[in-house]
Amino acid sequence: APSTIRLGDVGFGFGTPFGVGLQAIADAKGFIAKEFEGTETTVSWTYFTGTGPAINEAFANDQIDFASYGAVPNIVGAAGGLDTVILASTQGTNIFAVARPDAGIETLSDLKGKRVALQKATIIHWAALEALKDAGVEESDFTLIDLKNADQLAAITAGSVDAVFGADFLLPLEQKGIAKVIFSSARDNPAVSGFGGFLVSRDFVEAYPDATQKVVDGYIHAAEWLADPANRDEAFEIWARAGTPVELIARSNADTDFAEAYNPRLDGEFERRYHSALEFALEQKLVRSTPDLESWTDGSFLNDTLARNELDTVWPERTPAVSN
Amino acid sequence: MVDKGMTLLATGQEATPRGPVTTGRGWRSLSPALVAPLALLVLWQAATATGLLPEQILPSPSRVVQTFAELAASGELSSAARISFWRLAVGLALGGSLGLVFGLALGASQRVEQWVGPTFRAFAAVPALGWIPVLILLVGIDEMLKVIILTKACFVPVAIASRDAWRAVPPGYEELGQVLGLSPSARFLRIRLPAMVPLIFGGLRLASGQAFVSLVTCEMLAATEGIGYLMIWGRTLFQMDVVIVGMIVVGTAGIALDRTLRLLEHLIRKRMGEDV
Amino acid sequence: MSEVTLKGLVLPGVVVAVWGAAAAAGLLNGPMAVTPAAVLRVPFADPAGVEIWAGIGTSLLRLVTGGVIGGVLGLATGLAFGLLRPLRRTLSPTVDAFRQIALFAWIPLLTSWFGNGEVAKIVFIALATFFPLVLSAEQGVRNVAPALREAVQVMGLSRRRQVTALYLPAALPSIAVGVQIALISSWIGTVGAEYAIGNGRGLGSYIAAAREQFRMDITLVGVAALALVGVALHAGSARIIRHLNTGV
Amino acid sequence: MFSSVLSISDLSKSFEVEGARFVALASTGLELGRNEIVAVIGPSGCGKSTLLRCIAGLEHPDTGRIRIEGNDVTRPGQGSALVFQDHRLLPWLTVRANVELALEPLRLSRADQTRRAARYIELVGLSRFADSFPRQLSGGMAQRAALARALAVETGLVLMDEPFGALDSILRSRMQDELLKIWQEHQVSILIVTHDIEEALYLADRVVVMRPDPGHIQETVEIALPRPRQRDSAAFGALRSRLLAALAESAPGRRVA
Amino acid sequence: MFSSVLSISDLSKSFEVEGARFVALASTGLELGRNEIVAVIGPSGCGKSTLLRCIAGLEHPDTGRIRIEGNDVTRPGQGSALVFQDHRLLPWLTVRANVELALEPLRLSRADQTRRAARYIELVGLSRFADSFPRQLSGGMAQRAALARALAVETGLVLMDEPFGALDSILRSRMQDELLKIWQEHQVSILIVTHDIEEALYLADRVVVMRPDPGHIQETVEIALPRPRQRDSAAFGALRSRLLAALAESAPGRRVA
Ligand SMILES: Nc1ncnc2c1ncn2[C@@H]1O[C@H](COP(=O)(O)OP(=O)(O)OP(=O)(O)O)[C@@H](O)[C@H]1O
Ligand SMILES: Nc1ncnc2c1ncn2[C@@H]1O[C@H](COP(=O)(O)OP(=O)(O)OP(=O)(O)O)[C@@H](O)[C@H]1O
Ligand SMILES: [Mg+2]
Ligand SMILES: [Mg+2]
Ligand SMILES: O=S(=O)([O-])[O-]
Repeated sequence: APSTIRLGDVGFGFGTPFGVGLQAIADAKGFIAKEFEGTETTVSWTYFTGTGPAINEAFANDQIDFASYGAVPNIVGAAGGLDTVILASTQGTNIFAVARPDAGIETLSDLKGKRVALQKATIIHWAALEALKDAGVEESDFTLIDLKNADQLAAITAGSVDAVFGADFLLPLEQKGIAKVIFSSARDNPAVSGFGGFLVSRDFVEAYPDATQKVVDGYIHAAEWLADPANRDEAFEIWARAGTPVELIARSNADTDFAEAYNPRLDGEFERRYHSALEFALEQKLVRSTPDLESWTDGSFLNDTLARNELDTVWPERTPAVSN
Repeated sequence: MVDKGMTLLATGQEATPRGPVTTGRGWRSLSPALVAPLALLVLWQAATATGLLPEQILPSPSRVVQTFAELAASGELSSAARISFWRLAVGLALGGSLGLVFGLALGASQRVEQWVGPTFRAFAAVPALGWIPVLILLVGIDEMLKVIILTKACFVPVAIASRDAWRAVPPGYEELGQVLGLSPSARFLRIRLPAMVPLIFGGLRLASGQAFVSLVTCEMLAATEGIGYLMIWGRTLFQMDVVIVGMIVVGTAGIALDRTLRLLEHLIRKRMGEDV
Repeated sequence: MSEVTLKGLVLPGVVVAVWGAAAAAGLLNGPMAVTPAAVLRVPFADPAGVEIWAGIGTSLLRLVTGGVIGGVLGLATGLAFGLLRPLRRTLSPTVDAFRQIALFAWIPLLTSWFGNGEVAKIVFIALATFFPLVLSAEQGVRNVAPALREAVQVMGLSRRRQVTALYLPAALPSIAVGVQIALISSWIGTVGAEYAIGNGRGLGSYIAAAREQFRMDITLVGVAALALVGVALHAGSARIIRHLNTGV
Repeated sequence: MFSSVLSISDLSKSFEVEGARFVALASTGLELGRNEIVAVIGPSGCGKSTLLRCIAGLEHPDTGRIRIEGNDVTRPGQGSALVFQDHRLLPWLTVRANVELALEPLRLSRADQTRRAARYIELVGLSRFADSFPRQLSGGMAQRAALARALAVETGLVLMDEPFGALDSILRSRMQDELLKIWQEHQVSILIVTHDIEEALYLADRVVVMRPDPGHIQETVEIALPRPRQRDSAAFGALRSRLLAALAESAPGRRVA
Repeated sequence: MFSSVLSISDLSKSFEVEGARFVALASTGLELGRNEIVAVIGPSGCGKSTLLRCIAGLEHPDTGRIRIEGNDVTRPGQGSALVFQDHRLLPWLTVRANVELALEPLRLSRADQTRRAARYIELVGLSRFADSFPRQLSGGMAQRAALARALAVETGLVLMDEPFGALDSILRSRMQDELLKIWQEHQVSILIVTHDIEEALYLADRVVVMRPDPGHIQETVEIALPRPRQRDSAAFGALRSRLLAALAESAPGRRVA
């Protein structure tokens, strides 16, 4: 078995960054560490700011073994030659759109002819285009401006853009009266919530199948814990360590059912979404070719965990929607 | 720079042994300089061809060439370069002229130096990296942001060089102008300004170097177009070939601008009759 | 020249006063509506703001590590270029071409090669230090007055003694100026690396996080710290240079 | 009216050196007649250059009065031309342009200016080098160009501060002859500072010997030798010894260097 | 055995100037006897410095042979010491350290080295300034320190290229006397380049007159005057005229400057 298992996730915050997803729960509650109790193996976490590209680079440099991140960046990584395996589905990123209060924007369809900022090549990019398409706004109807999170805040404050698509980091804008929320995926269109995968490097999974199984076990236990509504407040406390106030986190997740949102299954719904993202990546010229989803995914570890722990009922298998 | 000039003068007495002439020797003086780049290229090709380094870490030279051609053909490269160079030109023109005027004022007037000097030095001490977070809130992410950042980047070295240039004009020249009974404007235009040319060009060249650093910094950190953005986009898409194309463009442009300024200085000084 | 008299403090004082008055009068809104007093409190009272001390400490530590690595390599390379003509003729143009690549343009390549951890940052800082020192050391040696070269030649000094008695001391002022430039360059490199690469502590990460969390007050404190440390490094090195030059 | 071109009375000048006042020149008086050559000699630091700079208007005297052709000197560029020890030609201008620059304040017509410059350049024998830049000239040629520049403004009073100090002995004596030739052909008065006794003897109608601490005029020696003067004549030798003695007297104790 | 310290035969040296070869020195021969002082004079550019630099090993001659004490000179630092016109002391070393640096190749014991340096520093009258840095010295003192540095290696042959050219006349004659004193007290042969005829006459046993285009030796004049020499003696004056004539003859046509 390896001496350390290195996990990576997206992070925020002053000093040492901290995560805001399922891994933060697994980390804080020790779900994965528990699996390796009594062995020589230790577990370590790195929370990357800079998100997708940073995690791809960490995989490329063999600095992490496991990571969960958005589908778009992990497709970009796989297309770029990273040899990874998807072990479980991750979701839960609530996507928001905010607009300047004085811009006369009430709904997504008002964004026609406007300047809209988001960070390209992320799952938000995918979600925004999907949501807009559903609202009848085509890509050619507005000006898309590629900005990183912090710059989005500044840009809308200074009036350089009219609206921003992003995650819960946008919510303080509403609090400060700089922008108002015009869209929330959890509330308005759950189909376009952010999603991604829990991935492992192929080298690792081939060398240590047992350790991989244990990591998946711990990871699923974390999801199970989070699915229990009684743990919601504690989860918010854990996520608040990244610097966002608890109230904001609560508000951001107000419409989210964690059991549904953190469904780890590699089922039909997973496939539908990934296919959509793969198509998107190709269309947007983010990749030169797309990885084959089937050989990229390995559901055996997850299924084994679910079966052994009789967890099939917590997350029902979702059937694929009609592909469009 | 002044010091160097003085050492040269001081040793001018002796028949100075002339060093090897670096120009005008044709291919013979060039060839050793080509050894290193060629060796690097061979190593690079070998490392990628043998699979020692995977494509996502270091793409092969041929891949880079191909990407270069693709980006050039699609117009992405030229539109990115155009916007970057435009920003650079505006920054150099604005920052350079403001810096010149301000630097001369600093050099000429003790009072300006006392009242404004310390603030100027504090202002100069904050790099582009520090200005971006503050400025972006004030002026947004549009062109204005880049213009201000680049103007500042060029302003500072030119101002410092102009100030030093003013002070470095030999007092003897000023005396000469007085003894000849020249008017103040003639003393400035005919004596001081020409005497300051080398140092001011030194400042301009520093400014162009600074401008490139700031350009890339702000295009990487807060922009949606330009060469710096193209490189960050390459990083995002995990395509190192795009990044390397960007580095090549930035490096080549940097060298080219530096050479152009040198040439310009050379021409001006030659026109003025100096042996350069 | 660099001494600050009372007159020099008037202008910054006026700026702060106007800002404070405007904030107090409610003329500013949005994230800019922070008072000077609030900003002053951040590094001491704000739970996120106090992270700045650890941030500065970490940054300085990185600066030293990367600076020493890049500095030693840069000096050695520059001196070798200055002293050994064949080496200079083969390698110096290439190094010079690499020097022309604007510093931050290295970041994407470095993160891809060395990941997002400490290594990439240290390499970046080392690069920021390396180039100015190569240049100054090479120039310093090459600009040694031919008159003095001849003087030590006619004494029949060994090559080694020529280097230690002539070339090194003669190049010292130029190297000192290079060190000063390198210090500033590596400080910007340090904060820049932290800012762009992100995770981990450091002043750059501190500013980046403050921006992500939309805290203008913390951002301002971070920027001010960035400037102050830069000024302090510059002033400190200028002092050392003055000391060196009066010794000659 | 006594035809005095330059008249100095009770001139003194001090500098502030590290807080203390240093008297460089004390109660100095001097008259220079029309078409006269006066040489000033004296040990280093006795105030020779200071005297010349006061006359040229480059220094403000503490006391005393300096009049050129009866007019008080208050600022530079009034009534005198100055030749510096280093030629101070502007390196980015040709010989011609350097001379023409000096003529600008006279506001001649373009044609007159060109003609005047050409005449003086020819006078010093540099016509062939009129379009050369200073760096293309030898030391002697550059010094002659500087002379042309000073003479061209035709002020009647030319001040020279060790003008040939940087030249080698052969060139130097040639330049001395050329200076005398020009002086004989043109109405011009010359006050020349030198540290070379022979030069003073060869050129001057009078030699002023200065002495330091504080700088003042110790004595004035009439040189009544006919021109051209013979450097190895007995009379020349006698005057040389006399001046050497005066200098040795005025040289400070056993001050090293 | 003929006691010749320096022996030069058929020396020539050319430089490449803008593509063409320029002959700076052609078939030059010279012998320097033990304890002899020979002065070299000649117009600027006649190859005086080139000659000295060849002897010092700083230039490689095209043809000819240079032997010091019978040994061929092939590179710098062999058998001779050179005093330049500018002192060329290393600015970051004290006077003492500068002198000691020159002694290093002799591999003396630490104590001997210190003693030797101190002796020569005293010889030139700089003991009080042994721990001063060059910038703290006047021009004359620095030049004396350079002299001490050259003499301390006790090579027997000292080459001097216009060593007092930068000093003023009073200091200059004082330095000439000191040089003669040291020369009388020590077994040393001196080859001195100067552009000052008086200096050559005052110091040398023989004066070599050089001529340019291409640089070569025109004539050698024995100076059989007893020492100390009187500058205003008739014999001195006659020799001066003789050398002046030789120089005038050797001065190039009407080449300006
Ligand atoms: N601007 C100044 N400030 C202070 N002291 C000065 C200044 N100008 C001259 N002095 C001093 O005044 C004295 C006379 O100087 P001056 O240059 O007139 O001497 P000099 O006779 O021309 O000497 P030299 O032969 O060396 O040129 C010197 O002691 C000099 O140090
Ligand atoms: N390194 C060199 N390259 C080209 N030409 C040279 C070089 N050194 C000397 N010369 C030329 O050789 C000639 C003789 O020079 P040298 O310095 O020996 O003259 P010199 O007699 O010492 O003159 P001066 O009295 O001016 O010092 C000159 O014309 C000079 O220009
Ligand atoms: Mg003087
Ligand atoms: Mg010479
Ligand atoms: O970069 S994402 O993980 O947000 O897609």
